[in-house]
This record gives sequence, C-alpha cells and structure tokens, in this order.
Amino acid sequence: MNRQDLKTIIYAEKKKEETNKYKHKICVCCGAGCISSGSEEVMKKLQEEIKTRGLENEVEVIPTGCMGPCNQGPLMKFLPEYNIYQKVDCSNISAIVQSQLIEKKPIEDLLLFADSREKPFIDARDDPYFKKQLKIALKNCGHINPERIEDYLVHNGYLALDKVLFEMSPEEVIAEVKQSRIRGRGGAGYPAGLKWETVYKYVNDQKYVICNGDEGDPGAFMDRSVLEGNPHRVLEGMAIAGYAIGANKGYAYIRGEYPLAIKRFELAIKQAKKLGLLGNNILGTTFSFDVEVRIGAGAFVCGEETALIASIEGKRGTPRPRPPFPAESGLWGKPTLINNVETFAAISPIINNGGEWYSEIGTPKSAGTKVFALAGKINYAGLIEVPMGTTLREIVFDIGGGIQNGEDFKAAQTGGPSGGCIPAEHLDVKMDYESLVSLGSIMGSGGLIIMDKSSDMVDVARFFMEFCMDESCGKCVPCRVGTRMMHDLLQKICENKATQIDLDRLEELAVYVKETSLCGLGGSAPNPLLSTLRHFRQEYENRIVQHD
Amino acid sequence: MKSETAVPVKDMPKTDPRMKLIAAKLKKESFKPDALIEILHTAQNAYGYLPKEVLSYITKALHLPPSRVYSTVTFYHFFSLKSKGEHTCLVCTGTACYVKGAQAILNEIERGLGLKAGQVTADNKLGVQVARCIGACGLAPAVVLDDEVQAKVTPEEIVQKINAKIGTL
Amino acid sequence: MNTIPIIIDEKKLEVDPGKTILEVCRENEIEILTMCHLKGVLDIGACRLCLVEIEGINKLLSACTTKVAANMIIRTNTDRIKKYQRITTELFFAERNHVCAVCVANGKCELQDLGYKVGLDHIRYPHLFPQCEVDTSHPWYVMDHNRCIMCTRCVRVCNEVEGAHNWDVMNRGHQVRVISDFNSPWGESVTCTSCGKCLHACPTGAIWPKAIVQGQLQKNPGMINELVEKRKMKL
Amino acid sequence: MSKKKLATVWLGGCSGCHMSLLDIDERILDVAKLADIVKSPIVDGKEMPEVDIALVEGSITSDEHYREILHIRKKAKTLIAFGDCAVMTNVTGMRNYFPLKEVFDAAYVNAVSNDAEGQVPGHPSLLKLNDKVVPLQEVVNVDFVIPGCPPNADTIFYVLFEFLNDRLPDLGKAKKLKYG
Repeated sequence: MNRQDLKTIIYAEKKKEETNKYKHKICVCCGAGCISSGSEEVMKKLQEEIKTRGLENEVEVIPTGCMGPCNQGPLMKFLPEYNIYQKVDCSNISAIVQSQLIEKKPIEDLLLFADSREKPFIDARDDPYFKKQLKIALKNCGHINPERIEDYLVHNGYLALDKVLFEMSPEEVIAEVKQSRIRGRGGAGYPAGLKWETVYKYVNDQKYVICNGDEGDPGAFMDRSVLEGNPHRVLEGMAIAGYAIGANKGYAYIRGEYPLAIKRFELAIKQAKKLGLLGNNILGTTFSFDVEVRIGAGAFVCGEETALIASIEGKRGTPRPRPPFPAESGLWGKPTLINNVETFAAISPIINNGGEWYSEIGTPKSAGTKVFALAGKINYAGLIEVPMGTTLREIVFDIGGGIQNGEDFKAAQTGGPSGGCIPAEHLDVKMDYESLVSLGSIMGSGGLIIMDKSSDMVDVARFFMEFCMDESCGKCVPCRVGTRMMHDLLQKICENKATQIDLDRLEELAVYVKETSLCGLGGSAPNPLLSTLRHFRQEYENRIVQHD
Repeated sequence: MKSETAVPVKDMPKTDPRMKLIAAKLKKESFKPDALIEILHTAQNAYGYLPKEVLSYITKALHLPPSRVYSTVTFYHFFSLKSKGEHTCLVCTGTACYVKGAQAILNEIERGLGLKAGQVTADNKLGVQVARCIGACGLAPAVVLDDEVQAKVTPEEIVQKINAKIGTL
Repeated sequence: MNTIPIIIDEKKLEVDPGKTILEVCRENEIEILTMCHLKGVLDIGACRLCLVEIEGINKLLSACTTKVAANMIIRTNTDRIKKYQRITTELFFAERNHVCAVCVANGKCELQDLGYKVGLDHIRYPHLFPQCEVDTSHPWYVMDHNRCIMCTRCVRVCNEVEGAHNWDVMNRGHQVRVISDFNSPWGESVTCTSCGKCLHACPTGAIWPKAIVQGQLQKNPGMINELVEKRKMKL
Repeated sequence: MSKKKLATVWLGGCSGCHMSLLDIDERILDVAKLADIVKSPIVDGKEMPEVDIALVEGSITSDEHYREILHIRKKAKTLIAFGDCAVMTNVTGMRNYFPLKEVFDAAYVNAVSNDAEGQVPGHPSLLKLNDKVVPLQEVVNVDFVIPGCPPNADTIFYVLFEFLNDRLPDLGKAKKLKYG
C-alpha cells in the first residue's frame, strides 16, 4: 500500500461511516473487566435481540475497549445519544432495547450511576465522571472495535505515521516530541524526547524500539486497557519512534497475565502488516519496521528496562548496573529505546496536533494527561485519564464518587510497591511528578488505590514489602537480604513484638536499601515504608513495646 | 535432592501432540537460544507445567546448558515444575484486592481445603495459587477459577464455587 | 594514549580512559572493598560494596562497572559509604549460616577479612538461619550452600573461563541458590569438567576440596586472571 | 580507686571461651589488682551480686538462660557478650536450621549409640529448650562484644584491662577482631 491507498481507505471508511445505513450504534464494553462481569454474554444476547426485532439494518453492535467505570460493568453505550447503561445483564436487555430503540427514551433507573446519584445524567458526557476527564491516550478506547483496523483508520489512525514518513525528518519528529514535553509514563518521568534524541545520536546499523507493557504494579491496569482498547495506537507510536531513531525492529513486551491484550496486539500487528502499515517499505517509503510480541512470564522486576532486555534475550530477568544505559547498549548490545505503552499511545496525537498543543495541557513541569487506574475503597473504580495537575481530591471525590459506604478518606497509595501513601491532609496535592515526589511518593505507572480507616498502614507497608521481597531478583545484596530483613521487622511490628531499636534499624535499613540497590526495584522498595512512616508514624509507635 | 536423568530426545513420544506443538514452535523460532522463554510458554501451555523430559528436550534442541534453562524456568512465576492441578484457583492479592479483603478469602480457601497457596490437593483436583495482580482491580476482590474471573467475591461464595467444581467434576 | 584527569579522595590522578573506577583505584592503592569482583571475569555490580560517590551524580555507583570520565570527582571513603559497607557485611553474615568456627576457610576467608576491614564485631539484624544443603556428591569437591554469599563468581568462572556452564542460579529473591545442571547433585553433572576453577574463585568456604579440615583451605583466586591473561597471549 | 567487681557467666556455649580466659595466664594477677572475680564457673560463688562487668559466654538456648540473662542484665553495669556464641550464636545456633523435634530425635532417638528404647527426656525439672537459639543482643542490651571462637587470650585481656581502667576498648582499631 502506498500513501494514496491509505488516504483512499480512510476516505472510503469515513464516507461509509457518514452515509451509514445504521441509525444507532451500540458499543458493548469488552475490556477485561467487563468481560469478567459477563459482557460477552450480553453482547451475544443483544445481537439476538436486535435480530429478533428485525433491527439489524438500523443498529450496529460493536465490541469496544474499556469505557472507564469497570466496577459498574458490563457497560453498554448507545450512540449517538450517549446513553450508557451499567451492570447490564441478559435479563434486562430486551427492556432496554424496547425503550431505547423503539420508544426512543432511556430507562433512567438503569443508566450509569443511577443507583448512586440522585439523578443519572442522560447524556453521559455531562456526568462529572467524564466531564473532569480529558482523554488523549485513551481517546478511542470505548468507541472503536479494537479488533478492526478500519475502525482505527476512521479515527485518523496511522495519519501521524503518514505525516512523519512524508513530511518530517527524524530530527523534526524528535523536536516535536521534545516540544510536547511528554515524560515517560512508566514511572520515572524521564523526558521522552530527550531519550529519543539520545538513541538517535548513537550511530549503529541496528537499533531497537521496545514497548514496555510489563505492567507489574499490583493495582494498575492502564497499559492493559490501552493495549486491549486501542492496540493500533501503540503500534503507530512505536513505528513513529522507529522512524525517528532509525530502528527497523520493535518488541512489545506484554505481561503474560494479559492474554486478551496479547491476542489483540498480535492481531493488530497482523492487520497492519497486511495493509502495509508495518513491515517492509511502509507506505511505499524506504522505511521498514517490524514488531514482535514478547510475552512476560511473571516477574515484576522485568518492568525495569535492563531486566526487560535480559528477558527479551531469553534470560533471567535480572537488571544490570547502568551506565551504560540501554540508549547506548541495550538489546543485544545495540542502542535501544524503551518507552511505556502509555507513552507510545500519546505519540500520534502529539504528531497530529503538534507538540505545542500537548505541552499546554497539564502543568509546566508535567505536560499532558495521565491515565490512572482507580481502585480500592472508592465508589467508581476503573480507568480514568486526567490532565496532569488535577488534584487528588478532584479524582477521588468528583470523578471517583467518594469513598464507599460514606467512610472517611484515609490515604491514597500511588505508584504501587515503588510508591507511597498520601494522607488526607494532602488531598489537594496536584497529581504531577514533582508534587508526588515531594510527598515521598511517586507517580509510578498510575495505580491509585484509595484506602479508608479499615486499612492499617503498618500492614500496608508490610504488604508492599512482602511484594518486593518476593519479586526481588536476588542479584544484589541490599535488595535480596535487605527487603527480607525489612519484611521480618515489619512483621514483628505488626505482631506488636518490636521495640524502638527495631524501628530505628528498620529506618536505617530503608535508607540503605534505597541508596545502594542496583536497580529501581530495590531503590524504591522502601518507599511505601518510608512514606507511611512519614505520614502515619503514630501507627508504628502505637505498636512498639518496651524492652524489659 | 534427587537425580533427574534426562530422556534422550529420540526417545520422546513422537505421537504426543503436545510435543509436536513444542517442536513446531522450536522450528518457528529457528532454534534460537533467545527464544527460550517463548518456547517455555508453549510447553507450559501444552502441559500445564514443565515436565523434566520436556525441559531436557528443549535444552538439547536449543543447545543451551541445562543450568541456564533451569535458572530461567525458576526465575519466572509463570513456569511451574510441578502439575498445578486439574482445576486452578488463583486468588489475586494485588493492592486493590488486598484492601478489599483478599487475605480473608485466601485464608478461608486454605482452611477449607487444608492446604497452602502454591499447593495442590492430594487428589490433584485443585491447585491454589496467588497472583500479584491480575489487573481486574475494578472488580476487587477477584479470584480466577479455571480462567474465569470471579468478581467481587466473598469467602463463602468462593468456597461454594470450588466445592461445585471439585464435586461435580 | 591520552590520559584524563580525575580526582579520587582529593588525590589528583591522570588515568587511561576506558578503565573502570575500580581498576584505577587498585592501580593507585586506593582501597575499594569488593566481594563479587574477580579479576578475569565480567563484573556485575552485585555486592554493592564498591559503591562510590561521584560529584554531580546523586546516585551511588559501583566502582567495578563504572568507567572513569574526565574530571570525575570520586569519593570512596565517606562516612555514608563506610556505614553502608558495614550494613552490607552484616547482611552477608545474617543471610546464610556462616559458622566460622567450623569452616574450612576460617582464617583464609574473604568474608571474614571484609568483616575485619569494616570493623564488624557483631550483627545487629537477626540471622535468617535458612536450611541449606551440603552437596557432597562430587568425588573430589563439596558445595556447601550454608556458606555461599551468591557472589556468583563460580558461575561466571565456569561459564566464561572454563566454558562448561555447570553452575547457574535458580529461583529469585532471598531464595536464590547456585545450582548444577537441572538442580541435580554436582556429582551427576553432565557439564562439569571437574576443573576446580570454581574452588579458587569462591571467596568463602562454600566450595572446597574434600579431605581437608578446618582452616586448611588454600585458595588462589588470582589464578583465574593469570589463566585469562595467558590465554590472551596464546601461551 | 576502689576495686571493681567482675563476673563471668557460662550460658549456651562449650566453655571454650572460659578456657581462653584462663589462657591470659599470669596477667590474671593484673586483673586481680583491679577487680575481684565475684562469680564465675572458675570461682565458688553461687549468687549473682551487683557487678561492674559481666562477661557472658554462650547464647540463649533455653528458658533458664532467658531468665538468667535478664537477671544478669539487672545486676551488671557493663554486660559483655563473650565469644562467637554470645555474639552470633555460632555453633550453638546450628540447630536453628532444623525444627526442634528433629534435633531431639537426632540426639536421643536416632543416634547410633541409642538403643531401641531411646527417648527424648521430658522431666519437668529439666530446662526447656527454646525453639530457636538467639544471641544475647536479641534479649537484652549488650554493652560490648568480643567475637571469636574462642577469643584470643590477648584480646580478652585487652578488653578487660581497658574496661577496668575506665576506657572503652576498640577491637577494630586494635586489630583484634576475629571470628571463628
């Protein structure tokens, strides 16, 4: 396929969409969360219902990726009215179809948040849950069928790739990404443009692009939803990166725990290859780029870039000291660019709308939007995307609908086992890289767990330490033995057997492990402990016993 | 420590369709040593675990040192050297599930079956495992019973479902 | 070759680029403590004893894997580094079962020497007391996991110098163990050539020849590098 | 300067440290000038009086040791962990790798010298072994430690002499550290 063919296809698909014979479109959320709640059944039943009523020429039913409020699933969205039904089950489909399509009015009691709001919003876009959000990385998730490349093409898919291939030099692409000020969404927040430039500058006949989809943080499912809801977006981002840095091969490392994401991503690769959007001589140019999926095998540490590289090479996923950084010597010793799924998902809008547009969203130091996986004791758990700098309070109360059962907010845990807990007095913290670090937490990949008074903070710290202890690769001493020691000490505190000396040693160890560990896993393993010590020290001290 | 003598490749049951799957995957990956993890995935999916004979077959086919293969296998949680049981019950203990009481669920299952996570019942009917997060945090607490996600479960419910599984099958 | 100026512990030096900080320090008699480093095999930066402070870099970097760069200002003996070295040593002792009194390497052990150097008189953390195997299946040698500190020098020597790759590491975290073949007894290994290099590479009394008693062990870790050098010269 | 009071105690150890203490030979006279040894396995004292310095050999292996070390801590101004067992459990702690029952069985039931009737003694007046052997510092605050199995006589004398002269010894600086 050449450039003209792509334009023709997009044009044809758009035309088809405009002159659509269908009057209605029903999106059934088939994200992993809704599937677990039974959305595939619902989808089947819905199709039958449409058929029996003879509406198949008027109504199009499509499966989509994640719509957001996962714990309200299965979700079903009627377009163009934007009526979203929650907790749909096979028994009320008939009634919904009758009311929505025949009588042309929604059943209010079944709409999204009908059971928790005084009055649900008929047009879901008016609901503060959606109003406060700004979807860039998740733009098409929940609107398009992730298993059809045409759906993506209709929404200007692969136009950014087309643009860079024909209108931009690699330097210009990098400049655009730099101007967007987007920072790596994997956790550390390293400026993506700078990373691209570094890899670009290393001269080598072979370079690689790696998409890090080893989302190991417990409580995080952003990458999963993006990969499941819009795999082509990620693929396009990777191809653009390949063009910019001069790589012809990419790897997507996806967690083995996400079979659906793997399936959809592999399908996306196949479809893109078939249309010539991937493979040799993309769109008739000299640029070739191929992507292969590598399946993770259950090791948190493989989210660390050097460990991930070792894992792709088929070895134990143990990190190695940096420098040299992967940008200089990565996969098989070649210059390698590693970015997170969410970072790649933001690339094509940046190219399409310009880096300046993106840089104006968010805060001066943290540009753009961030996807959070909201979970825990919160009313509307699920996936959200907000501009950087949105306050925690807005996320928890305006979007998340507050704490379950009207309890008080106690703490929010960000950044998973590498992050920390934010107490109630800091509810007005702006969610951006620097503000979170100043509170002893980190942005991390975007897991956001809300806790109420039933969570014991010492036990929370112990829980995360146990995680890090189990996930430590065992290579360096501070992490291998230090996490075990800290875990044992925390256990002792939890059992009300520890003394002040134990607590002092625990703190000393925490700082030691943080500063001396070989990689980021060990370096951040003490974070949950240190942040709960900082904000909830009293809970520790209440459990200290006196030496007799 | 017991001795584990490897079965020579030529003695592998050629008719076993599962071996054919592995052989096909080996070929597809052109016997490259760096495809080790991919091939282990195939074997793990085919057998449900990694039997010794299969491991030594893969080791020889990829021309890798045995200790290198064993070290990789034991590093990753996905790979198991023992059968995980006919049915599997995977309790998610990710943060969201933890906050919502996953430990109570696990305790109840362990108590009910008289085993610990990571073990299999004596009749090999059911294996209980814990996952560090299955990414279904919106549905916490979650348990995966034979690949089917059970959302927002209570300890009683899950024990009932397990009983139904082992009882009827 | 052009040299580059660096400063280590206030000492001005002119050194060859391309060398690691550790190499430079050893050449200039600046003491750097190490455990996992063994001249002749690749460095992995695992023991974290050789961490140094470098001005302008907020992380501590391992001297064995970091190359010198022009105008680097390096400190090897600050209070912070000394404190961390002590904790690392304590963790080494607490992790497995190091009973010097009954060890073949007593008096010739690099871990003991390390303890003396950092002034370690007792271990503040509780010992973990793991159950570890003693593999006596090899006709000549013994592998005692109680005394292993997971420096993986034996693994690297076996793989890089002997080329046998009998040893590797299994499991992860605090459950790691050095294994032979498919975690089978050493005596049944199909890859081991019984060359004995791992004995010399081992810093403690974890691998030792049979038929010696407490304190009699003779080790020569330097022979690994001699061997590597001689091979380079094609002697 | 009034004479100090010195005690030496033997808990879960082999008494080798006390043997080494005797190896300070005639220097015991220098010690005797500065201190009275009021309780020790080598002198005939039954009660533990208030002392300035207590050298405690061995680790805590039983309920009796536990009570004893708490008592010693109360009576001693300076408590010195004496030898590897007291400092890091050493050989005494080697039973920690196994469950207590296995240890008993190995000694009383399965040992070759036992006949078929071999059984684990369980008389109530016997001391009760703890599940795990622990060093002194896990039970009480320890003021100084002398590692070594056994510590050298020179080291022991050095430490005693410094303390008796109200100076704090430093084994690292004195190059007298030794394990095993």
